[in-house]
Amino acid sequence: MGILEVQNVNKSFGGLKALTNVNLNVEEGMIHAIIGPNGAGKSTLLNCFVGRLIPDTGAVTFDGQSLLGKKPHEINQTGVSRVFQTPEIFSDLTVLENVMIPCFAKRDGSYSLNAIKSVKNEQDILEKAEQMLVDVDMIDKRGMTASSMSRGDKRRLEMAMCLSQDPKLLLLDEPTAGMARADTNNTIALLAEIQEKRHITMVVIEHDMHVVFSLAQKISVLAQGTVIVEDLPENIKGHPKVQEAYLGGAH
Amino acid sequence: MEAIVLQILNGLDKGSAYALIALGLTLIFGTLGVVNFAHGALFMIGAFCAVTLSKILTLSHVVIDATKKDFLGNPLKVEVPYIYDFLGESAGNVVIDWAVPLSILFAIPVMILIGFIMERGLIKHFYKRPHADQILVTFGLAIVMQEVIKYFYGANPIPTPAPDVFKGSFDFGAMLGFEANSIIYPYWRLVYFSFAAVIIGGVFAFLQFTTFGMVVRAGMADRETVGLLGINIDKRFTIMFGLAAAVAGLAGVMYTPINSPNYHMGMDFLVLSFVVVVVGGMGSLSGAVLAGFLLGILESFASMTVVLETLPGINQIIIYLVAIIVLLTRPRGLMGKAGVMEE
Amino acid sequence: MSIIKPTRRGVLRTGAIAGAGLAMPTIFTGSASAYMNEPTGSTVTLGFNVPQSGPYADEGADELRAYELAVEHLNGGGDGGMMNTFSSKELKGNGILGKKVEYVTGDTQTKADAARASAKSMIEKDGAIMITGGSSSGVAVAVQALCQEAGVIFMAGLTHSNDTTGKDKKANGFRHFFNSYMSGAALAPVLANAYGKDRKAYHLTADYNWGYTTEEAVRESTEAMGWETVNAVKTPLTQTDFSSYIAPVLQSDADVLVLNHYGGNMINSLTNAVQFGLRDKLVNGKNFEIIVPLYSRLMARGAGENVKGIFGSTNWHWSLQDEGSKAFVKSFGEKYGFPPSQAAHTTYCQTLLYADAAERAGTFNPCGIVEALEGFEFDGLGNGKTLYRAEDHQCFKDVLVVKGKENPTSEFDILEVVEVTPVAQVTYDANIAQMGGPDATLGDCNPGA
Amino acid sequence: MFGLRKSDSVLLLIVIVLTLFAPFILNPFPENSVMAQFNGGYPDLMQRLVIFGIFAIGFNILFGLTGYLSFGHAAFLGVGSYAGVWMIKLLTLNVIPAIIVSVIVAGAFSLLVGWISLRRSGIYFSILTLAFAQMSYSLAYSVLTPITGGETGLQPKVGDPRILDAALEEGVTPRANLFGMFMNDSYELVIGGWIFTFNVGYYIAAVCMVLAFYLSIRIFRSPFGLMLRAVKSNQQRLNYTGIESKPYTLAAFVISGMYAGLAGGLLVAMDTQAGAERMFWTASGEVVLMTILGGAGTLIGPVLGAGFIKYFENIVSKINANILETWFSFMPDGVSDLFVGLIYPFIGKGWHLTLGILFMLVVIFLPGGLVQGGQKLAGVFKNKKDGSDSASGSTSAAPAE
Repeated sequence: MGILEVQNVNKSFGGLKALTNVNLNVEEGMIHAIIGPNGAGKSTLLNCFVGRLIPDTGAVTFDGQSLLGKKPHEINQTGVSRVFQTPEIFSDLTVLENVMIPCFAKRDGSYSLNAIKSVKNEQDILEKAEQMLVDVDMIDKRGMTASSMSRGDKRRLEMAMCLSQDPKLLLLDEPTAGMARADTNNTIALLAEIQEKRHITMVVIEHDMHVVFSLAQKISVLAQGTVIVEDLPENIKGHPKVQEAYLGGAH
Repeated sequence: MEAIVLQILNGLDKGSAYALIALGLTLIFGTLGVVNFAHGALFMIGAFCAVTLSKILTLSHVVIDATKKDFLGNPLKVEVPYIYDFLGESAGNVVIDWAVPLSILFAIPVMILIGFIMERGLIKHFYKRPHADQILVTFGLAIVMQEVIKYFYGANPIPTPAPDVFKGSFDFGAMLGFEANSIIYPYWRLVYFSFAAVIIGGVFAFLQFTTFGMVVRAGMADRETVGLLGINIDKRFTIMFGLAAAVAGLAGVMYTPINSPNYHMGMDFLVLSFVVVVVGGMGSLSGAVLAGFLLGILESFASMTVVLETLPGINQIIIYLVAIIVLLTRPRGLMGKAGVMEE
Repeated sequence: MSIIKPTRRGVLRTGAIAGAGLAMPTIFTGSASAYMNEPTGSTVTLGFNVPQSGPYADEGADELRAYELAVEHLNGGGDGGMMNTFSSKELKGNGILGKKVEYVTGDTQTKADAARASAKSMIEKDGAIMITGGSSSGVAVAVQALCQEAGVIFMAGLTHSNDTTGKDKKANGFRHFFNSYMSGAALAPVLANAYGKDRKAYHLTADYNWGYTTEEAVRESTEAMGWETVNAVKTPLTQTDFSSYIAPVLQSDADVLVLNHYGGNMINSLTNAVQFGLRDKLVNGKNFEIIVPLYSRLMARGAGENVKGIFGSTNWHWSLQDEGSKAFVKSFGEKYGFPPSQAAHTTYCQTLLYADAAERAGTFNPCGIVEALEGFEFDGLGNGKTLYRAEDHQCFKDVLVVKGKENPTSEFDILEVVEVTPVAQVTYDANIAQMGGPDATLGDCNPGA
Repeated sequence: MFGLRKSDSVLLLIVIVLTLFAPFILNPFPENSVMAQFNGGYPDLMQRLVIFGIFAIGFNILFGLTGYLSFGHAAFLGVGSYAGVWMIKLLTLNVIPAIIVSVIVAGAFSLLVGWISLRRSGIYFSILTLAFAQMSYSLAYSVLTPITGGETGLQPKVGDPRILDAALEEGVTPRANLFGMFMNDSYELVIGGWIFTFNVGYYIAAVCMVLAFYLSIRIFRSPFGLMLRAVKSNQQRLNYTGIESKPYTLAAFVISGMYAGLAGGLLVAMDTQAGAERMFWTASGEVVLMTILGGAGTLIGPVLGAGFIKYFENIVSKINANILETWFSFMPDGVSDLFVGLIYPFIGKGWHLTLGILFMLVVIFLPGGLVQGGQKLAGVFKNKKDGSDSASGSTSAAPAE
């Protein structure tokens, strides 16, 4: 039994079939990569995990409970966090405030009318958020407005925000897209470190095979809306089906 | 049955005015991303183009008529329009009589010019500013335009009648086989409706069949990409603003015989046209036109005695009620696109 | 050097006296002066509260012209206008009670809130002893209540709703203008004469208080003449295009349309009705007719030629040939170059009436003024013999029935007087239901101190 | 102090001092001087300044923090006013029940409107709120006349029940009071040529405003306030962070609706009359303008904006040609006529024109509102070398959609 199980998920937009009978099994503590050519349905699949899209048929279970029909914030409260392709952060707020918000969400749940207390008196939240910033090496930027940072820092901040919730499952949508090689390597190191220290299950969508093969412990290959192979990294490289999918061999 | 046909006719007419203003608002919003609260004022300025032209045509010199007395008992000063001197009295009268239709020719360059000046001088600095700032600055501009008109023309409505040939009304009742007089419709309103239809058709054709229009439509869909293609979209957008101003202005010119124009007529229309735009769906031209006619017709139906007897006061709120229902059932209005103006 | 003077506005403000201290609030309220804003210097301040922005701005501007003229005359300037024809001869052109008349102005915006704010500012800041003006009944009723509370006199401007001196009448408030009831009573016989007693009327009524009272008044008096009311439809105040209300009129059996609209509503509904060709139609074998119960010449201009031949009523018209009217038109026309409107006339009269009452009472004390005005009979102000009735502070005078002129000679020559309905015919009992019944009372005069 | 950080305490103290000494500050000119026209220190205007300050502070909690632009907030003020007058008519002339009930009724109404309107965002939300407000206005003006008084508004009458009060003496006009202190009672302090008016009603309203301001600081600095700012910044991220934004926005909506109700209740306490015009869309627009003009999202901005607009409406509109002539009477005739002619279009009946021009100038040159103007000024005085810094600091330009 994996922590995230996807069974026979179908999703179509109008006449277009985006996902066909997708099955996926993510085991706890693993870094599971989903790869595939453009338009294979990777993002659609990820969106089905977080409640942004609802599959037409099929089941998505996380940690024993179904995620179908749950709203994004409810799914997050079960322990699923997501990093976006373009960093989704609170750009008008400071770096510290960005990290405090998930800490509040973790502590207070999805809603709490905390209208009279002052933020600066919330010692536990402040400590936790600052510790998180230390962990990702951003503590010196705590007072900066998030929008004024570099793209790499925004990504790092977004990751810090997700991690500060102690998620059970971290979804990463092309975490290194558009990054320079050095930044990419930093990110790989960061993710590896997180996995080592916190044992968080991760699902990574990635184009960069260097990243995939440096991190993934298991790989699913998606092509034309369906999983064609799910296997260990070493078995994926030479797999004929994968080559066919990527190189567009004759059907 | 007659009553329903009648109210549809009335609704089409009211809808024409809504649709024309909403069309211009949507053009500006769709292309420039600017919420233009001064659009109602442009409609009003258009109406005052007609007033101005008829004032110009009736510019007069004074002839003293000693046989009559004015209210103080002094000899009556009779004003004789200069145009009589140029064209003679009868031809002069014909020209004065046709002042409103003639104003179309006068209004088009004036409105386009005003549109250009507004866009280049003010609006273009607000493309990147939040919508709230756009609303505030265009609202300020609308107040200024209104007050300038009020300063020169006063607050009272100014009668600007249609040419004599269009006086009176057409008997649809007899034509459609109902009782005579059961469905009558003023000629000028028929003119207004047809005029609106032509303008709307013209704008759509312009956007659909010209290269200019294609680029603008592409710009409405995705401004950045079009910018990347190396096309100078800004210049086209200036022209679009001028066009939208002209559409609003023409709507105003032709509206003057229906209701005498006054300086605040633009504000009266502004809020309703915003409701129309939003009900139609932000950024959708066809949505704006559709919603304009729809709300016009519904407003007419709500004023029927039968309806009022069952739901007193429904005529006061029908447009807003429909807006609420539409927005709750269709999140982005009738024909709106996702993601527009939702941030 | 200072003194804390715990009083309301307008009290003696003598120079600095030694000593300062904190005062307890309740001890000092009231009593330090005889009445609110008692003028202590050589001048007295009046507050002219008229619409300067919004749709009635032109009417407000005309009221303001009349006020300025009245002040000029009271202070001895100009030709004296109607002061010379006024039956009471107390006014000498030396101000009021020897004090020079000064004035402050405010903008009502034709909104009750804004009107009260500007009236309060005149009372509190400028020390106005009397507030006057306005161009709608909503504003008049709101400001009248304020003046009652504050303890100053309110001389209503243009307000035609029954409520001003009916349901919402106040001891400190006075109205010279006529009202809906009088319009109805004056119009009905003229209409019956012109159009016959067998008519079917269709009412379009502006959906607010004034509309209701006017519809009620016209209905009652025309039905008493034998007319039948086939339908009465309420139209929103904010309506600009009345086509959807006008068009169904012909489908009903009606042969008369009564437009209980004022100002912009009236212009638009009348224009629309004429556009639809209602007046060219024959219904029940009779010419279709339109009636506008309350005419305003200023606003009627906006309807252009559409007013021709349409009956209505008005408080006063510049073409009247009595001595008072002639004198007023002359001094107004010479100063401004055009004839005054009925709004200008009523506000001019109100200013003179107030000044005269103060002279006769020998004080500016509102209670003295009330006493002087109640039951006051006068003449020479353009409306013939007039009575300020004590029971409701409403002026009773002849009412003019007018008709849109067929061949106007100038842009001011829009209406012609067809009949002067004698006052007896428009007089009513103060307790009738239309006026709020016996429950409506004036209360006591409030001097504010 | 008061559980606030230092800069906020200073701001609060400044506001307290300003409101406390407003009778002095607003009356800087001696009574009979030429400039006395610009004195604003009379009870009605002072009351209005603080009451509309409350209204704008509340509006800013919604708009400034969450970015939801409501175009129908005047409806809550109006509903609060009607509720207040009814309390004065039915219960007692004491203003306390009126004010409390105003807040509650406006809160309940805003809960209903907010619950429906907040299903949409952006301009769709704005139009929904506008639609509710316009419906309230139209109905109050016409069909609901028995409840609202329609055109003539709702006022206390001699014959009202007032079940908690002893009967008034015959003919006495009912006046609102607070335990026997009437709202329009004042003391006048005469110092030389100056007259300063201390008004009971003003100080009641001022106390309410200071409390409202204090509460708004607390809300701004609370975790709740942080969440509201997060809603404005990135609602999607907030949802993916496990937080449901609707309860937050709804709470903010209701809080700001209650502020509007408080303002409405105070308005009728000061002046016992409620008319439908205060719910018209222009009234809703006015509070939007106040907030943006002062500086949306800043603490003090809305108060400044409210003061600016109300002062203008009441002072500039009262200047007439007569007064202008006295100002310039010291000049030779021709010159004074020229000046009068030049200024005349902008004062008195032209005050709207002046207001419109000022709106445009402020938005064009001070995108962050008056607060930004103040910061710029302070920047010039404080440190000339980093003067450019403050200009870009307080605003973020959201790209046009």
